[in-house]
Amino acid sequence: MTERAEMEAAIEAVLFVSSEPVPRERLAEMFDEADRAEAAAAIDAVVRRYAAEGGGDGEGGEGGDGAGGGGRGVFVEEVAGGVRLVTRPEMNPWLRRFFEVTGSQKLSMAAIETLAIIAYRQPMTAPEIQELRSVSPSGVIKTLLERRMIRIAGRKEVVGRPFLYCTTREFLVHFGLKSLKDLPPLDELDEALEEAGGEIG
Amino acid sequence: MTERAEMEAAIEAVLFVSSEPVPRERLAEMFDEADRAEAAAAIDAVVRRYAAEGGGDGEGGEGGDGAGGGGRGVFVEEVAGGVRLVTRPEMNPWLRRFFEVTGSQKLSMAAIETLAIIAYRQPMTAPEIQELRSVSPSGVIKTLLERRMIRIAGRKEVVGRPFLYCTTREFLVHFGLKSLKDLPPLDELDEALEEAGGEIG
Amino acid sequence: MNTPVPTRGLLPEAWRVDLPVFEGPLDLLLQLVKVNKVEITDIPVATICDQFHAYLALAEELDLDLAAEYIYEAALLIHLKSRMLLPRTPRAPGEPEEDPREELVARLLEYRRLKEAAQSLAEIESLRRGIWRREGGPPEDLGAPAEEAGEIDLGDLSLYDLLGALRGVLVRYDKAHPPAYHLDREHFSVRDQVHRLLAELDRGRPFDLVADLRARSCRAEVIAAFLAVLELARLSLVRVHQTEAGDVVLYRTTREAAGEELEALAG
Repeated sequence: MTERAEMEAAIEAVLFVSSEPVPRERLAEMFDEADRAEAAAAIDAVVRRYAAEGGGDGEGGEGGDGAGGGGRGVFVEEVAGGVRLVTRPEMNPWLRRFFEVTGSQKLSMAAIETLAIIAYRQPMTAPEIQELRSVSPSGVIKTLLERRMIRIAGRKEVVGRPFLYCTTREFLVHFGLKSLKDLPPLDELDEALEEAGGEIG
Repeated sequence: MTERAEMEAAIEAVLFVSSEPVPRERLAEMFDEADRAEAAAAIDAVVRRYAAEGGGDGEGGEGGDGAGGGGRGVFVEEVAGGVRLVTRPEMNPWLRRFFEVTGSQKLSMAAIETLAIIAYRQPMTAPEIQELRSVSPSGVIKTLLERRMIRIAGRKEVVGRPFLYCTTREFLVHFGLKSLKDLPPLDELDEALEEAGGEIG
Repeated sequence: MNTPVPTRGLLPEAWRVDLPVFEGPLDLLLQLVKVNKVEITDIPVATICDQFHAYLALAEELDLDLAAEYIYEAALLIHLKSRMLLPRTPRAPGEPEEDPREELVARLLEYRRLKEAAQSLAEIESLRRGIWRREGGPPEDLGAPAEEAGEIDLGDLSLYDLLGALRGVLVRYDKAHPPAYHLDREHFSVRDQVHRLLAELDRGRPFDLVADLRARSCRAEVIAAFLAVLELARLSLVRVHQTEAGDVVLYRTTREAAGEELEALAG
């Protein structure tokens, strides 16, 4: 039987040291069978702890231990079937200034178009993608394979037996999606986009 | 002029990202001259934020509104070189447990190369693999056997009668292949990715 | 049929100053639909076709390297334009007559949907580019697996990784074991080269050795051919002569090759 506070501490520590998203079940498995329900609640508590916005709104009774009030630079994001601790996107300018980093490589529009086609219609072959975009995707597919956004998922049983491509877990992480179901629906894009933006902020 | 909450968030983000201790002055230097005194106070606030002890005051809210009070798994450590965010030593048993339970699914480059050699040249013996990689493959062969990517398929009738290794059904399933014949030849992918890049003139 | 020479005057004012670059012919078509303020479902084919060609002409003038797909699409448009002029045959009594634009419309609508999806992904990406992870991996002294460069989670391992790994092994192996030419003899035997050279020489034309060696497909074949020349000279079947210009010329001697001499050559 583990104390609730101890549970939360353990969960926070694990999230802190893990660089990959950790599935909630794996976090819960650290604790005894009997504690699993409590563990789930503890995970939620840690997620909410980091979700507290800067400016100390709401968390009124909290001033005492110095935990609330101050702005948060990190948050727990739900992505690719797990949770992970990362910096809030708004911190980017500060981090770049501190670590003296310039520009990270962004996917080209051609790459994102091809990626979108694969994401929504997977598995897809290169000829099928070419059909949709009217542009040969071969160079772009190579980039996407190298960036680990897509993977080869077998061959299609048609003439030429072309490779089939699917998106990867890295794709989900890159775009902050919990799963493929989380992709913005093709028809309600504007709505979904607002949601995705809100989730990050 | 930077808001105090923003300062604390930036400091937290930098401490989170950095694996090395950060001198307090370097943290303060992120901000304008005029803000330095405030920055020093902000650093202290972040340190205090993480100093909140686990078993402490917050326990009361068991309903789990998660707004702090829960145990902390990380803290800001003052070391010679400055301050850094690390897991609390008491968390070590939990971390050990977590990594024990989950194990690693990571394959080293050596393991991936060995798997590639076996896949394309099977059946292969350890000495033959060593000839190609000039490194003894015994450790990675064990890993690949444990991961059920390869299996022992008999012995080769040469001096020492070494084991012969082949890939498994799981290997095919993992890579979405119907049979080994579906493995792409070394240059097929290059061709698939480079052809059809037709340009004018 | 007569296609009018497209002029840049057909293009929107802004494009004449700063020609935009598109993701492909469909992207260009979508933009033309947009600037002309027409419906995708009711495209004025002649206008759009002329503007498409005007864009291509201007792009060529500006040395923009447009992919062949643009040319293909341009041809499709001309074909469509001509079909629009033909009388249409009704599909069946009572049904609406066929619109030759149907296929183009379907492609454009589909592409527009995916383009919108891509744009939303791009926006998500630019929001998320500001997210940083913690440096350094999990602590190894706590039983966390050691992190090393290039390692990949088994779940994420793909055929592409496997191929890359195999290529890496082979490149390193080749570097450590520079190919000795005897390995290549399987493909390019000295004997074959002797026969080839004799056949060439028997045509009676002056034979430029350097040019011939340059025409070989790879180094292994060059080596085999060169060894063949040495063998032929040793057997006095050819004479090697260097001209004043520096060319190396082979001449056939009058000696006839004995079968066994050639058979004895390295296979």
